[in-house]
Amino acid sequence: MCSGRIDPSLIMEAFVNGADGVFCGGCLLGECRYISGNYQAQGKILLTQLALKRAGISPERLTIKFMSSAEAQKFVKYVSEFMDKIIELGRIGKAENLSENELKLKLEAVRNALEGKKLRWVVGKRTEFMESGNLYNEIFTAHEIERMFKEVVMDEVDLQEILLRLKNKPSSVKELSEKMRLPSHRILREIANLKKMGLVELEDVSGSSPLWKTVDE
Amino acid sequence: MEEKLRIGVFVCNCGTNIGGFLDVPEVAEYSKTLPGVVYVKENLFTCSESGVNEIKEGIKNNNLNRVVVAACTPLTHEPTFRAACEEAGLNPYLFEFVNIREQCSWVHKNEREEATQKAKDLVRMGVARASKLEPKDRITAGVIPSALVIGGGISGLSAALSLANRGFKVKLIEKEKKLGGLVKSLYKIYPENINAEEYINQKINEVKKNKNINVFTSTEIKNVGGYIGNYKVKAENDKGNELNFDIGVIIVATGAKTLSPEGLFSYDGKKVIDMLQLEDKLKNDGISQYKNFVMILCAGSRNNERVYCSRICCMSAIKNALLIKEKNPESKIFILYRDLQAYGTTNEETLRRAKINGIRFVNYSLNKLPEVEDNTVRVYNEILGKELLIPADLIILATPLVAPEDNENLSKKLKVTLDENGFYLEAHIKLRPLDFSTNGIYVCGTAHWPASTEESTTQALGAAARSSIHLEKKYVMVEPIVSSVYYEDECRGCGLCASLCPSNAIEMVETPKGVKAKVIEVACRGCGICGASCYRHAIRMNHFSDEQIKAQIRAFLEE
Amino acid sequence: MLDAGRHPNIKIMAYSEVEDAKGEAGNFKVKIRKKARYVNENICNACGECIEKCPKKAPDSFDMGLRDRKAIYIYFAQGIPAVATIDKDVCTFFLKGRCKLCEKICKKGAIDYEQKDEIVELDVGAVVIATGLEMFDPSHLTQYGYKRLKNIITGLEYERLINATGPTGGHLLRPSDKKLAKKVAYIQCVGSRDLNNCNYCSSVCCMYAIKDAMLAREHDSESDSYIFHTDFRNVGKWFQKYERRGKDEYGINYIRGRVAEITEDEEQNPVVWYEDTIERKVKSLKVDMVVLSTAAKPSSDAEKLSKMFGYELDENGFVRKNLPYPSDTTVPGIFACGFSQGPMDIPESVAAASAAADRVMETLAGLKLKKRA
Amino acid sequence: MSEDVLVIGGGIAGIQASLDLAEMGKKVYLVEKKPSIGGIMAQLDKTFPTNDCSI
Repeated sequence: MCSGRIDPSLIMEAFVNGADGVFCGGCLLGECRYISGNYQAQGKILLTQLALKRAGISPERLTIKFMSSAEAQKFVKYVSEFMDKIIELGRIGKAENLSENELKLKLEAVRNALEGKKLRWVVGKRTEFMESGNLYNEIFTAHEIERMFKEVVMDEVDLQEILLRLKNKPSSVKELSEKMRLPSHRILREIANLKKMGLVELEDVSGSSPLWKTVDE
Repeated sequence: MEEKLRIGVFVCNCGTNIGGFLDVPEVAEYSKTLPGVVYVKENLFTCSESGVNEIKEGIKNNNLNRVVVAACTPLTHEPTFRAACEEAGLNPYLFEFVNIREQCSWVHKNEREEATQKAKDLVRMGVARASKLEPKDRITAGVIPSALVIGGGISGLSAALSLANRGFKVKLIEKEKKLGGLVKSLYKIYPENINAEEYINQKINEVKKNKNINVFTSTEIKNVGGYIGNYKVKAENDKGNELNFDIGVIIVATGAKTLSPEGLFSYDGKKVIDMLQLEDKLKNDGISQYKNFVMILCAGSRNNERVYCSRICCMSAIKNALLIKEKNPESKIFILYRDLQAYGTTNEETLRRAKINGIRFVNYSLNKLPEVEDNTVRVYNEILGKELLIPADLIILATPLVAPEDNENLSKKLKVTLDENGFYLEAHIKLRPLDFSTNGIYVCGTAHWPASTEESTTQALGAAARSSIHLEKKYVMVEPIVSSVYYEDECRGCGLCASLCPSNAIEMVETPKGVKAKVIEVACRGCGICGASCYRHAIRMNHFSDEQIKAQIRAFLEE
Repeated sequence: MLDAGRHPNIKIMAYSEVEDAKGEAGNFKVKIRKKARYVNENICNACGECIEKCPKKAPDSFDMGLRDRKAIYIYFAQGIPAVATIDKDVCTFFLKGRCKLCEKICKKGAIDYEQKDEIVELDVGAVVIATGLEMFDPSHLTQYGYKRLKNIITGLEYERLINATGPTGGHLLRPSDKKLAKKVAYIQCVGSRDLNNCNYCSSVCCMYAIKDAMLAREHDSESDSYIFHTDFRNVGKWFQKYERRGKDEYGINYIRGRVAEITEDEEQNPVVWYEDTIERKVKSLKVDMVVLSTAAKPSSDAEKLSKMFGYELDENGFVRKNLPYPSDTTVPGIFACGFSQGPMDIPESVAAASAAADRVMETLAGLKLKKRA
Repeated sequence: MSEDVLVIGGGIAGIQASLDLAEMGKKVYLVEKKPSIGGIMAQLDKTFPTNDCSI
């Protein structure tokens, strides 16, 4: 088993079950027995960090460090530093100013996003892209590709959070915008997407704002 | 129908290695409270014959259907305990190993209470994973009785000959026009001072005459497909012809080259030359016009850029110094060294002979490198504590052996790993020096690390033995710790898994339901990259499935 | 080790010695003396109860005599086979004809005082010599004070001290007062590269001294180590990196220079007198303990075996390695590997062992072909 | 003629030679003078250059 085995859903299993931090270790970059497994791991950690950050959870709660089996002292140093960081951050949720329910919802949203087909596909393609070089160099710069990648992650996390919230309680764009501290045009865009996918529908119009709810299975 | 869990936990004291630093009885007592655990036993050494017997008896007497051993690292004793389970009639993959030594008692020697708590956590996690384990069968496949040897230097020639003499077919591939490798450019081979050219030519002739060996020179490997026992190798020669081989095992004997001396110690190829040029001069009687020789050892090695010691340069310098003295007793030879690596018996003897023969040794340090000036070398002698000016007609730089750039390319085709210096990385630096972690591929000679002719030969014969185990057995057996396209209906045949697989173990096949991924189980090394990357979760990792790992994670976070 | 114990094709004959040999490649007749353990190997399950009760003690050779074992003992806990052995030269019953306590205690009835040495005759086609090494005894090198001064030990003794299953439970307690040795000096080339003793480089001592010093630091973060060396010979894969780590991460002091003498102060602290080659001055260093990196020699059986089988040894008593087949001895059908061929480290020994196995296979295959022809 | 092999010495070299030969199908007698196999390596705490204790 290689660090390339680390599936974001395993990381989220830990956070959802109450972990305050997750430390991943891998072999030195370039010295992987499976050639690129640790690069894959790095990509997946980055993805997970982006998603956590989008959900308002400190991405510093997750880290990946690389060392060889002969570098015990490096390992100790990395783990100690990470422990210090987590202690400094405090318990998950508290430091992020999230109530227990809000934290649970956010983590669920991140987990759903990361387990979903879209992000898994994107992260797989991203590594392929990074490994085989920039095939699209003439159209996109590497920087632009990274930015698109980030955008997709952010969108997906928002989308999953909206879905979870609407499942709990039909809400208006305004309500969602306040709860999620996001501009209403972004929410509106995601709702439109969700509607296209047939995942949400209009429940009612209260006053001037329409209320949205999830489509029952 | 789910069978009721009957888990047995064995906690090892490892003498005092574990028991001395944490409370083993308490861990054992705690294990009894864990879900599914019906039997707990504490051992002095679980790995001892008596400890192993206790596992077997525990399984039989208590109808255990899972076994957890909390002891040391799986690297040392997992096979032992699995075998114990098997001998007692329990599928060996229903065994779970918990490391409470390397990862607990040894690293928390001054924290007895915390270490005990951690051991309990680890056991709880192990038990949780054990609950989810499934019985598995080992995977077997046939082996094509032929070997591919890559590289036609002394290592490749020796390995090929040995295998061929035992009746196995060998394909020997050399990218240069001629066989012989580095030895061909030498004058004499130490310590016996064998004529290098005669020696290597004799080997080459033996190889050419051997009916079991096919030699392909000016040929390069283009692609390596397949897996242990059944490799499909494509090669191409300089005429552009494509060659295809079906191969059972592969030996990598691609050798090394010497570091180019360009830019070191005023190298000019005339007055300042490298060791290979000296070998050439010795071969062609080209040293009689010189009187004052200075050899500079560690030229370009054991510095910050190239930390390693190339092992053979000291001895080849001393050997050549003695040969110069033999040809020209009037010559004056200075060897500037940092540490003289005359390890072992004959090397030390040769060094002594060199000193008796008047060869002078001057110790210098990395901080004060010798300086080459017109007809002299300026060096600070560390032992005398003063600077010396040594007259020099010919200055010889002993540059290290370095890995050829080609390694990068070939290693990717073979799906094996290089170390930080570009040499091939073996499976275990002490116990498996000739194996790769990929089963079926072996390494020998200077492809692995600088080595003398004799050392390379030993390694080559060793690699021949290691590889021929599969050829003799005619089949391979691998651990069922592999991936499987478990939810085949989910697979859309996108091919992402196949492109990410470092072992070439996934092929895309046409099925009635469309293109699907298929795992070649004997080739899979169980890294898990495919499973973690499949966007439709179609792939499941046998023996370290999501369910198993998640159970462990949840058990850890239980309060 | 356990793999060998479990392999269906390997028969382990421990506590046994080769008594006589004749024949030629393909057809050697070898007599093996299986020494009496006075314990039935097939019954004993190494429970250790007899050992606990045995009243007689003797120095434990596995632990380099640093502690005592009993007259009935298990050589080392993970050993194969895992059975007890009675040391006849110490056992009260064998010396005085009474005691038999172990027999009374053993519930399995494994004790057998009547057991005799057994001669087993083997027909084999090839022989592999892997007799390994023995450590050089530095007692007669009086300048180092071994045995004369208390806190001077050898490298192999150190291994047992730092080992968690060893006599001190892995604590580096010096012999004189069982106090933790914090400042330790390692002296290289003791007996090696020495015309009057081992006239060669033992090849593994530089690296094991670094390792020893690293372990000391891992056990005790305040430990201080000094390695006195001449040529620092670390030529294997990753060895230079290891040497650098020793210095940079573990703070080991590498000092170039031969040690002239070791004396002792009134608290039995060894004082190392050496020439500092940088300052070219004779200096002294007071330490808590000294570890002598002693030479490794061929096994004491090497000569006996070579005479029995008729192959030649080199002037140092090793089986000489020669091209084109470094594993071959001067007698066809007899091969050698490991330290019996001269100093080598673990990976070299493993590679040499595989090479010897290869030569056995090639030779037997050749003989079979010839026979068929 | 016999195809069995006698290995004299049960240290790391003897063990490795025995294992390779046994895996290649030969019957091996591994003779060791001490009460159990393991040799010097069994006496070592850890071994360079990776400081593990792998016997």
